[in-house]
Amino acid sequence: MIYQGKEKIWSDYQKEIPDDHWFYARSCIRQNFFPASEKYFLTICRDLLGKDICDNEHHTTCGGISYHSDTIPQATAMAIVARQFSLMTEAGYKNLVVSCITSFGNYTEILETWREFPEVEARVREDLWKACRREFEKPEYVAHASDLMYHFRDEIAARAKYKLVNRQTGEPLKVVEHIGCHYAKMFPHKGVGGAEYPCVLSGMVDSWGGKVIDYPERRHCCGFGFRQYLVKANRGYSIANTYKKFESMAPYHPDMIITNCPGCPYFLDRWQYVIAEMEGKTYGENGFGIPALTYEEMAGLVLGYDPWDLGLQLHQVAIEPLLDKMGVPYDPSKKYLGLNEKDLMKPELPKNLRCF
Amino acid sequence: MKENIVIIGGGAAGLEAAYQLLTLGYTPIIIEKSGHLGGHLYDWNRLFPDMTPAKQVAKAMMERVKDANIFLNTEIISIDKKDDAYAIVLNNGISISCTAVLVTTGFQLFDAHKKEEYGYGIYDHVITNKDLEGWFNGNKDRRVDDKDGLKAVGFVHCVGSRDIKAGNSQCSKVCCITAIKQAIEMKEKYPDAEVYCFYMDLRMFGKKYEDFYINGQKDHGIHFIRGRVSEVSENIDGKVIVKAEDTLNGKPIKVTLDLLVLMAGIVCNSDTAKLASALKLPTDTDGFLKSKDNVLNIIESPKEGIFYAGACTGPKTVPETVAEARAAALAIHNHINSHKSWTSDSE
Amino acid sequence: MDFGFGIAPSSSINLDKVDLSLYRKVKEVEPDIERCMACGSCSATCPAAKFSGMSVRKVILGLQRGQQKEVRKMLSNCMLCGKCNMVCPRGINTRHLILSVCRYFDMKEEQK
Amino acid sequence: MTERFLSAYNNFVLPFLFGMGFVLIYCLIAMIRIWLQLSADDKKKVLLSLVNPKILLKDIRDLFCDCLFHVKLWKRNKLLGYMHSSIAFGWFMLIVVGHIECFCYFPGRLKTFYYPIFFRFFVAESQSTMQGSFFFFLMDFFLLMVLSGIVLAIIKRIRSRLFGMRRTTNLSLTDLIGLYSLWAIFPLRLFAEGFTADIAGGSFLTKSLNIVFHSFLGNHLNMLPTWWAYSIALGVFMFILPFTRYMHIPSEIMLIPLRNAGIQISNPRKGLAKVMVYTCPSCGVCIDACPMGITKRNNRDATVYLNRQLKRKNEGRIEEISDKCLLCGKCGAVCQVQIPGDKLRIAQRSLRKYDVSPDYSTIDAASLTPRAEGKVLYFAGCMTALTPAISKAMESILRKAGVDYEFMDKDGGLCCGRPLWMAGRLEEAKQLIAKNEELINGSGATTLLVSCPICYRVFKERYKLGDIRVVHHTVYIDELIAAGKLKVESADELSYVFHDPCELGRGCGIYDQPREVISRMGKLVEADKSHDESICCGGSMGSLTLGFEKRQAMTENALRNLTSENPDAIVTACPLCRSTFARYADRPVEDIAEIVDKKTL
Repeated sequence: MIYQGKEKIWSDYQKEIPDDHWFYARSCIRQNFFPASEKYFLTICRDLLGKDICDNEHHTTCGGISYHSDTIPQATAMAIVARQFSLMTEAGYKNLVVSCITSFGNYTEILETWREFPEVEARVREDLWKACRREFEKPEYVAHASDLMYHFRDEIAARAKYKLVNRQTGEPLKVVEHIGCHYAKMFPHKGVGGAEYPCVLSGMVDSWGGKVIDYPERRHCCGFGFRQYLVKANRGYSIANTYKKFESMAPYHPDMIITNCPGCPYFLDRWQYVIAEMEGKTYGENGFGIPALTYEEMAGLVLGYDPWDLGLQLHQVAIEPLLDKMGVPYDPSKKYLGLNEKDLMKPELPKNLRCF
Repeated sequence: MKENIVIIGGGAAGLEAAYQLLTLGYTPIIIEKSGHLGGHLYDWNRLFPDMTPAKQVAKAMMERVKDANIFLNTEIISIDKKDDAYAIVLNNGISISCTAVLVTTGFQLFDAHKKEEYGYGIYDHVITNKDLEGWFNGNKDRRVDDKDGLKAVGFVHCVGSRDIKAGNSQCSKVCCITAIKQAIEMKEKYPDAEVYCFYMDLRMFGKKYEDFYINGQKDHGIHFIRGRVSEVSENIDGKVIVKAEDTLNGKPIKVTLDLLVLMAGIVCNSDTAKLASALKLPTDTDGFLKSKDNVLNIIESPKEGIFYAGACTGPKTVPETVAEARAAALAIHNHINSHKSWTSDSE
Repeated sequence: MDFGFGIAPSSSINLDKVDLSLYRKVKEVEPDIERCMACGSCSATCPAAKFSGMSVRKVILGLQRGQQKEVRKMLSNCMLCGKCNMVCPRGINTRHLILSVCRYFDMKEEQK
Repeated sequence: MTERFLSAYNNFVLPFLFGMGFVLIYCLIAMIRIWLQLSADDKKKVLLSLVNPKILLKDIRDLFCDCLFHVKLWKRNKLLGYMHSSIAFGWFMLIVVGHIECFCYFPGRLKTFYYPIFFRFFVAESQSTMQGSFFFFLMDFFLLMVLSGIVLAIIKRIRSRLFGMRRTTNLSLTDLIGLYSLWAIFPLRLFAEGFTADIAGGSFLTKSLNIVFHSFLGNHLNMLPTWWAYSIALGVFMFILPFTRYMHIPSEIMLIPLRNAGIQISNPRKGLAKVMVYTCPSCGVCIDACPMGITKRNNRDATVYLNRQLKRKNEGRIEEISDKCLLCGKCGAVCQVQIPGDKLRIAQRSLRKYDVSPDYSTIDAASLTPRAEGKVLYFAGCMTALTPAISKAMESILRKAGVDYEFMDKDGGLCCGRPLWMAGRLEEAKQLIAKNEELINGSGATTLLVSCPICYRVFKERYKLGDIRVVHHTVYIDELIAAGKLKVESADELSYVFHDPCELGRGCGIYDQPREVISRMGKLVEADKSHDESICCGGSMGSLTLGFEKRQAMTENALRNLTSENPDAIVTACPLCRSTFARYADRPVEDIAEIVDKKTL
């Protein structure tokens, strides 16, 4: 691998990311899968870096998940998106930061469609007005939340308490970065680093002391694939994709996986359990799995937040070996204690995949 | 004869035209931006279909134009039409007034970096057709790791050709036969290697090309896979993994290679574009210079006194280029003669 | 645990691992197999095509890709009539090719 | 006549007796083994044939004509015919007359085996009689006959071209020993009888020689050694005979009744095939006849070499020779002992084991069955689909003649099974034949008209089609013209040569009807070699291994043969020959149907 070659491509795919004043569009499924991630995005940006991020309780799903699951047409998704924009306009923001990759793809796709076909945009404006008497301005900048995190990576690095380094050996941790498909595959110029060699996550990893590994199936989908998972008859294809990725990354012995998509960390995490059950195979050291984290969780660990506050106990794959490597202190007894020490109850342990 | 004829570009077309003009009694001026004559022949190793050494061809062509005025490392600063002549200013301070200009600016290879998915410049063992010719010529290349011999080599046809998204819808014509030639050469060097050609169509249009193809199949056992490579990645040993669809089989296919060669296509020389805008020469829909007529008069520009030869009007083989250069020399000769009779008539 | 689904097998062909033993054996006795340019004349003229999907082109490709099972199915209705032999522009002795495949085909290997 | 020795014995007879005993026992065992290898059906057939006077008569006639007179060879080459029959018949007569002589004088000595052979040694001429001189003359006459044959044989060995043979076989070491011992027998007999002619009597040959000997050899001391030499030569020849090509002499005697009984080859190594292989005299006539021989590297692939390799059990070569052959059948047509090289090879091919065997049982016959109640059913065959000019012409002819017909495989049908049969996949061929029988028998047709000789042959030989008449289009067209249903417009000035397709001519014996038809269309000329010696076009499906390029020389050679009289067009009656010739011919190549269609109203 010739690093300079990648740098050259990255220089061709830089995107302008304003420093401040963002309207935050949350993800519908992330709030359920990894609720602390969005919370800590706001915590880091607002409390730590002092940025102005507007979190509006009136916004809804962007419609992307239904659109990609073939349950609503694009016109419906456009009307939903137009309403989100009107909320942003009403709140007085021009920059949109999106938590979900599919949302980011959805917003981008719709904006590009409107650019190409202004009559579609006019129609959507008319529909929105008829439906709820709302008007909107299109956002000036659309960024994915990971773009923003990438943008602030050096500021975070400056405040880091822990590095992505193995405390025992002093070696950088080997990190697999997985980019959500809808991030840049549709519009390479909308992603940091383009579609083939995106650097949005690898930039963070580099900056925080880790080492990105580039394995053959890096570009491959995590396996969620919407209908591939949602329709049970197709589920075998969903897990086959994930399996293929793990087989491909296994020789590199990665310490962790980071992702910037709602579905990816979920499937890269949970399918490890299913693969272990079906094939008896585990990919981490000593029978553990490979922890699959969101970039916010990784940033939170680097910044020294408590792993249980970051919601890492919600992962199927045990996080403890990673914490040990990084030297992050944790109290095992508090793993399954929620807010106000409420007992979340310890789950049943799987047969093949080693967990705590 | 005093008429000045300027030939822009000292490649195969320029050299052949200059030689023909010399035999017709003119002393043409060759302007070459690089430090040597011969153009792409200079970088190539052997030429299909007879495996003629490119150096030998270039040398023979250069020998014959010793009496021409040759400016190496020279670029045109400005070119203007003044009455019936063209005034050309060069970066070495020389100004020339000439009756005819022959554009032989040729082509450049498609920048393989632009096909990001193939990882040229990123993966350790991905090279282009030109790099391979250089290696055949004895240039050191770290990417060709033949310490233990090569076990598997792949050739990707149509890199940057027939690719609207890469900005080139045209076929580069010579890559198919070049790929087979290079595949055979690799197989000759490494008889035990598996050699794969990933093609969309095999366009074996020229003399003995089909024989080359059959030889490649039968005598060398080269595997031809109909399908365009979709993505390239690298495995932990630094080997290249290629994915394509085997379209004749309707199934995805994957193979690990020691070396991947990208057959970078032919695109119009970027300097030609500059020249075209200075002279207000139109470009054709394929991005190459537009001739007066694509059937009957490929060697004349729509502007009087400006002639074309070779790949500046589209991808061409060496023999095609040479033939055009000869035709262009004759057309210039006729142009000057008619010009003379016209001026003497008016006097 | 039964999840009600399993890991779907890959449809992709990995040329690094493909079993070419049959192809190599056939190539030894009928080297012209390499000359196929997949024009499909043989398939178009084949009277067995409508019964078993027979196509010499696909048989050759199948051998090159290690798809023994598919090859066997196609051959099951070949009548050895020799039309493919007559139409092949590359002069491949298709009948000998077919007979050689039938001869060297290893049933035991396929059942594995 | 009186006996010279009371014991009627001398040690010199031992070599002869050993040789004779060995060869008789060997042949007896071989015969028993062959008999055991025959199937029960075949055994029955053979036994029945031996009591059938018609077949028995044929057996006897064949034995004389083939084994002794070499009638076939006479027809082909007089010199060779004389050479072979003089030795065979002369020797046979020497033995017969010798025994008669012995029987006349000393009938009691017949049982000693050697007595009639060495008669002249054991007896003395007591008085000159008419009867005696008659025998003396006959014996000398036949000895001279044999000797003349031997002289020719020696010349042939040195200069085979004088006998019109381009190529002949190379002899093995045992063959050479056999050959030289055979050559030696008769001169030695002449010498031996020459020495005893003054005692035992003799005629023009022996008596004269005796006089010559006496002019410089005064006593009888030389007598015994020459008789020893004669006996040794006989002994050596007979002892080595089973291991040489001369095994063909006893084998042919066995082959003739087996063949006349009508049994077929089933296994290339057993029974009938084995007798055939040993009947091959390695004469090499098939080498020149083989169409593959035009390419030097195929010289050693003629049937004589197949037989030799079968004897030697050289599996690699057996397989190579069997698979390469075009199965044109010409070697069988020219063979002096009528060994069907093609059938031997098909039998050899049928031994091969295949892991994949086709299965046609899933083919739905009902949907393919044509409706042709009371009509003529036209079957064009697979190959004709690639030469549509033939089927179009055939349809046009049928319409003109007002024939009510149905085109069975207009949209493609099943293969006839002959290609599978030729490839030795007999079981599969039978399956396909059964499928086709189902279709044809279910159609209700009265006649099955076939324009492809490959199909025609298998329809004729292997199909059970009840009352449905199977007819080749050459015959059918001839009948239509003869019946006046087809009117010939006008014969033209053009000359045509007819190429006899292997499967039609040698395969089915149809030679005259196509010529009859063509001669009504224009001028018929004959090729250099025609009828049963016609040369295969080179396109035959019989060969399994010959590739496209390797056949070109054969096709060109066949074309040279056809164009010896410079005809304006080449006419054939096989789609495969037509397209093969058309590839390299310098003049039009047409099927007989096309010519007829053009020239009739």
